[in-house]
Amino acid sequence: MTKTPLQFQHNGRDVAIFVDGGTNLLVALRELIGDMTPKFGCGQGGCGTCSVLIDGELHLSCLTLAETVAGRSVETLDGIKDGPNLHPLQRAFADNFAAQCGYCTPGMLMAAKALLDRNPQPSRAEVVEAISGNICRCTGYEPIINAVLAAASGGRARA
Amino acid sequence: MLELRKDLFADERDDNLKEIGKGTQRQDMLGHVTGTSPYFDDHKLQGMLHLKVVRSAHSHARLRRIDTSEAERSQGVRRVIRASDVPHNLNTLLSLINFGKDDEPSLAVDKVRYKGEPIVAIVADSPREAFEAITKVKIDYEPLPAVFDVEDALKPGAPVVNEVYPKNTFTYHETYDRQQLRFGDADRALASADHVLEQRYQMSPIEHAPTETNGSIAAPDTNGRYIVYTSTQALFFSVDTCAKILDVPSNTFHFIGGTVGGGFGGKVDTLTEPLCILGAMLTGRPVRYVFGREEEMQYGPPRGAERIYIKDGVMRDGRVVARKVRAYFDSGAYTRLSSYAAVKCAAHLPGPYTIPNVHGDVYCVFTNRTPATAMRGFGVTAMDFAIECQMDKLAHLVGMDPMEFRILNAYRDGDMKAHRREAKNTALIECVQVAAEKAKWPIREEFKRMSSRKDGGGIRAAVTLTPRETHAPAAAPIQQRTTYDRAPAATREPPPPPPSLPTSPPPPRPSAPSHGATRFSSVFGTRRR
Amino acid sequence: MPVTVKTFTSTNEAAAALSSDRSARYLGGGTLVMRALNEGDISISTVVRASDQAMTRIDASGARVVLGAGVTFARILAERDLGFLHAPARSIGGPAVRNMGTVGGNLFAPVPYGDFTVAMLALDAVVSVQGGLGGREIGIEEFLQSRDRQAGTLVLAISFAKPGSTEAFRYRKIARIKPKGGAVITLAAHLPVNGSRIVGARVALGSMAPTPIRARAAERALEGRALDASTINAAAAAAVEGTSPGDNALASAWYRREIVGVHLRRLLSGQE
Amino acid sequence: MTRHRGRGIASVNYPIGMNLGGDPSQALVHSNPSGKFTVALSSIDLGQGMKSVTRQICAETLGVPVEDVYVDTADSDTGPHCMGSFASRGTHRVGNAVIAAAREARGVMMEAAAEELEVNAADLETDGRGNIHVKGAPHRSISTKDVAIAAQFKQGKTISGRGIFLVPLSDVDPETGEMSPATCYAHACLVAEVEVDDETGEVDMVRMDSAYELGRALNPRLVEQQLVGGAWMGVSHALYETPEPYYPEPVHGPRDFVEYLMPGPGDICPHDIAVLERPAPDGPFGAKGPGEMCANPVLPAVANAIFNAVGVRIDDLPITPEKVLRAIRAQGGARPQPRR
Repeated sequence: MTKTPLQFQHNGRDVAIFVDGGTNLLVALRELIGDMTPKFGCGQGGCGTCSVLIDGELHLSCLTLAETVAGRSVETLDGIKDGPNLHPLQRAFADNFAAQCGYCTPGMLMAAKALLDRNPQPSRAEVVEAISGNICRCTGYEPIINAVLAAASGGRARA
Repeated sequence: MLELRKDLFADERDDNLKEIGKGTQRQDMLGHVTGTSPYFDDHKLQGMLHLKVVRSAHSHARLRRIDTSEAERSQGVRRVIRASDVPHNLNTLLSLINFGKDDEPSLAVDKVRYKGEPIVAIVADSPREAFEAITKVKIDYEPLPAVFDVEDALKPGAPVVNEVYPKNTFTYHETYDRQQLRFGDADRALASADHVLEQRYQMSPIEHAPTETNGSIAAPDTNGRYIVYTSTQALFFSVDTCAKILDVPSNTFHFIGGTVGGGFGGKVDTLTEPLCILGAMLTGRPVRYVFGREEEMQYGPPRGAERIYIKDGVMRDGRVVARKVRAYFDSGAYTRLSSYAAVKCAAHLPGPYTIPNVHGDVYCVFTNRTPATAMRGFGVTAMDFAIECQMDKLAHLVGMDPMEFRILNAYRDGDMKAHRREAKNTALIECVQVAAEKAKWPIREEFKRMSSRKDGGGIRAAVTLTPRETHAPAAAPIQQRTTYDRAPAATREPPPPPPSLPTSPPPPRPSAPSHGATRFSSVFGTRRR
Repeated sequence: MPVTVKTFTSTNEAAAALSSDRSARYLGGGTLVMRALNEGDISISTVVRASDQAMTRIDASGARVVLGAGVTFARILAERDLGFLHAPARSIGGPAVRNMGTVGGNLFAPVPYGDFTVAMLALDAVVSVQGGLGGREIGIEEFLQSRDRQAGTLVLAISFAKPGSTEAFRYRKIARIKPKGGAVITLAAHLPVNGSRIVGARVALGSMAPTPIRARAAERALEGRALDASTINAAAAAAVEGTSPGDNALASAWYRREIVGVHLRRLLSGQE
Repeated sequence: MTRHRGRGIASVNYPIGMNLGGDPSQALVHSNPSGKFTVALSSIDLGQGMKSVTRQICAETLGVPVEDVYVDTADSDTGPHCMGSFASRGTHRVGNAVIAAAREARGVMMEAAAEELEVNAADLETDGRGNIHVKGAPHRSISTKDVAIAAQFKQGKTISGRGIFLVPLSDVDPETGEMSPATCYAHACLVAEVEVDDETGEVDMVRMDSAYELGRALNPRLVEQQLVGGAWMGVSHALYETPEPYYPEPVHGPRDFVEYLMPGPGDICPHDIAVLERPAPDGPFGAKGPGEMCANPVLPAVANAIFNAVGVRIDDLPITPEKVLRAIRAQGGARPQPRR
């Protein structure tokens, strides 16, 4: 089976792998690089659990053909901590009890980060819009919205 | 926003505690926000193979011929698993507590009973190669008439969904086609009630829709054992189910789970583990079997639909004097857990109210749809919907405020419940009072003063005289055997016939179980001697 | 058979590769093709890509707007000159899908997807395609009617005249889930006004037929009239005419027929 | 006027634990040589907080800080049997098993401390901060760490405990249904306010007010998670969800999260909750279990609110816009009921 060489930046580090034709980025990250933070939820683009940032933009890794990220930068939840310190969003999610089963949390955090990176002081409606592609079956969304708003207003100052 | 009403029931509580009652951070929160909580699928194993199943294209059909020869030669295929490869290809989940007969194969034999039923499993090097092989499995179906409505399924001449239960109903106490509840004389009370209201309610099926789909990874471990990473909601339930189906001792397996991406009841059925382990046994390689989202939505078991008829008698002063309920659980093609939920539902009647005459018949019915299973509020959610809509209508009928109507009829400490146990530790009245306060819903002073701890018991503690029913429920015929139907695993004595029944021939005495599954209890539903 | 990925710099080559191979599909944003692959659609064994910059070009400076087929919804939202298209662009997916999904792919998205195309239909867009035999331009209506046969052609761009005023173009997606949900129905109306009268009215509906369609009877009710209450009511009453909605998981055909007029009335009268 | 508001209520109770009992759970608790405790379970955390609540229960029972306890679950080689995480049995059954195991471990710990302090174990108490001291004489104290070291290396004792909790299986009378289904019940009452569009049948949630009686809120933040998320699921069941939109006809089943409807972050409404605590005599510290019953009152409360708003009764779930619209048409228009 022919494999295609692929190089890109994964959380700031250069990585080189060989992928089968048609491999999606989620599989490449999880099975070839070993970054288990993006999760498989549907493979259809409907749940957002596999969300990552590609060149700073929110993308669904399950719908991204792996070889299209050649030479680009891919950021996952594994890369958002500052050394041993939690990202303000991670701390806000914890403080607001914004996770139950935790499975949607990586995708939610990446969607929230994509928002705050561009819009550090979002309104509630903007937060709702930003996480609207991400399904959570446990929390009823309210604590997640509150966590993102808390990170926006106070998290940065505390960080 | 959450407010703790420490002022209520304070005299029953010791609040002098150090850790209990604190809003301590979750032990798993750090793992969740860093994405390091280990779900079953987060285990990367060398040389992992992928398992996919061929699912039935029909809701009900005879399987004339299954040709897997082309699939076996398909690129990347390591193994095609057929029904005959499954050591004990017939099970019912609650056989672990000796409840019900084995009625469901891991892979269909002779017949499929719902659309999407697994028929053949493919183990291949990649998901793509498994998908390709699936299209090469040739199945010759002979479609059969299907039944989808619970009441149609009970009509004479309805297609038999599952030959283990030829009347399309689960068999209770080895005799009855339903679980009964009889408390007082509902018919007599209805005849003398000021108003009678009969209504029909329908609960839809519900998909659990956890963000993590069902799945497992099984791999040969050292010393002849198998390690299994699983999304199960019930670890030993799954261990023992696999031990039974694969006919090996339960300590063959090392199950690891406990961190699950949502369940809500949809991960109790051990859907993937048996075939996944069998794949690992037959190939000697790690095997991963994960549901896709469409599979999860359509062929993962839903909360079953329920149809409920309620007939109530109410007096002008607002007292509900009789409640008669007939409920049908749509179990789909196999029993799974619906049979048990029907008993729980019967126990729940007539809701949290003291009603002196209650009559319940709860049926677990088989239809040609995806087997149903447990879900959050199992056996109760739909009945609560029906009862509480009914309570609203009754309050409207007698011109009472719906809050006051509920307080008036609420059960209190010392009251006799319809399943003939005394009510204790009740708090419905206080919940209604506090909700009214929060919502600024005006209720009269006398209703604000009522209490779950006052005015219960006494005459309300009596078991109302319950007439014997003259008609005897028809005895279930001796179960039919089909070719794949091995001896049932249950070990139970035939129960003595209920006193009001004519003697019917006892069912054949089953043989002892051959598998290593744990027995949690030896007897259910029969009187202990 | 694993999937083969073929990337071309020229659209000609990409189009040739597409038209010569029945198992080839063009990969735009990935929301359709990658999903199909993930779900085990083995009819696709070749994925074709084109890196030609023209595919992602936006020309919105003049009276006629040209959007390369590979333009994403996020880029439309970032374009001030395309303010009239922000509502349809925002109605697609969540932010991640908008960063990936393209206007070209949306032309092929089946019900309950494909909302942006409803807006394109109301704007009387023209679709530029490259087939095995060369390029051509097709009116969007014709394109949609023959969509099933277009799988082997490569869509290059879509173009349309900019509405005269922001008032002239209206769009609304009726979804059960907020802010992101599949369409029960989608409505778009282009109502150019000459003096006080509507000239050249176009009303497009999504989920009212297998592909987006025009509500011609409603258009007739609007044509040549002022947009007053009686005109709006007449258009609303005619909205359902000529439609053939289906049942799906989101709503029944009956429901769609019953509410299409209500929502058209609300859209035209500016009601929530 | 096409939009109408209405309020509806529902009150419910819910049985805690597997119906009829017969569903045991076990726990093992042991200390390492520095006085840190591990709870070994095979119970499952689906997000409901099993690991966290059993950790607090263990810490309270042992009399040590919660940081000194770690819950390890679920490994079939190390965790003892548990029936599983379903039927609102986790807190009640597993919680009681953990109490039993922690009590046994605490007994050994106190004996070991007594030996070190040369007093009677009955005269000792824990301060919850990692120390054991003589009642009334806080200066005569030893840390749990020193106790664990002494027990392990000097006294040869294992500070550990085993626990099981089992509600014996109840019979069911086939004729009357006489049975003991559960040992305790949680309670709730919920008021839902909705807005109904009488031209489209669409229903929007306006707000919810509720009271839940749960025996004991072992961790109010975890309780809040269950009640807020559970009420959301209740709304979802009431208005949106079905994998069989044309039940009993098995057609047009949803295939993805666009076709399977659940309320999004833009569909949620304020929810004001009161928690009442009437301890269950056999609950761990009186606790029952909020996990399942939290959704149940929402469904009928929403249906009843719709009646209050427009005068139609929808007895068939989910209450889709289509069903509301058909019912409004059938009665010749909306008939708002007296405002409550």
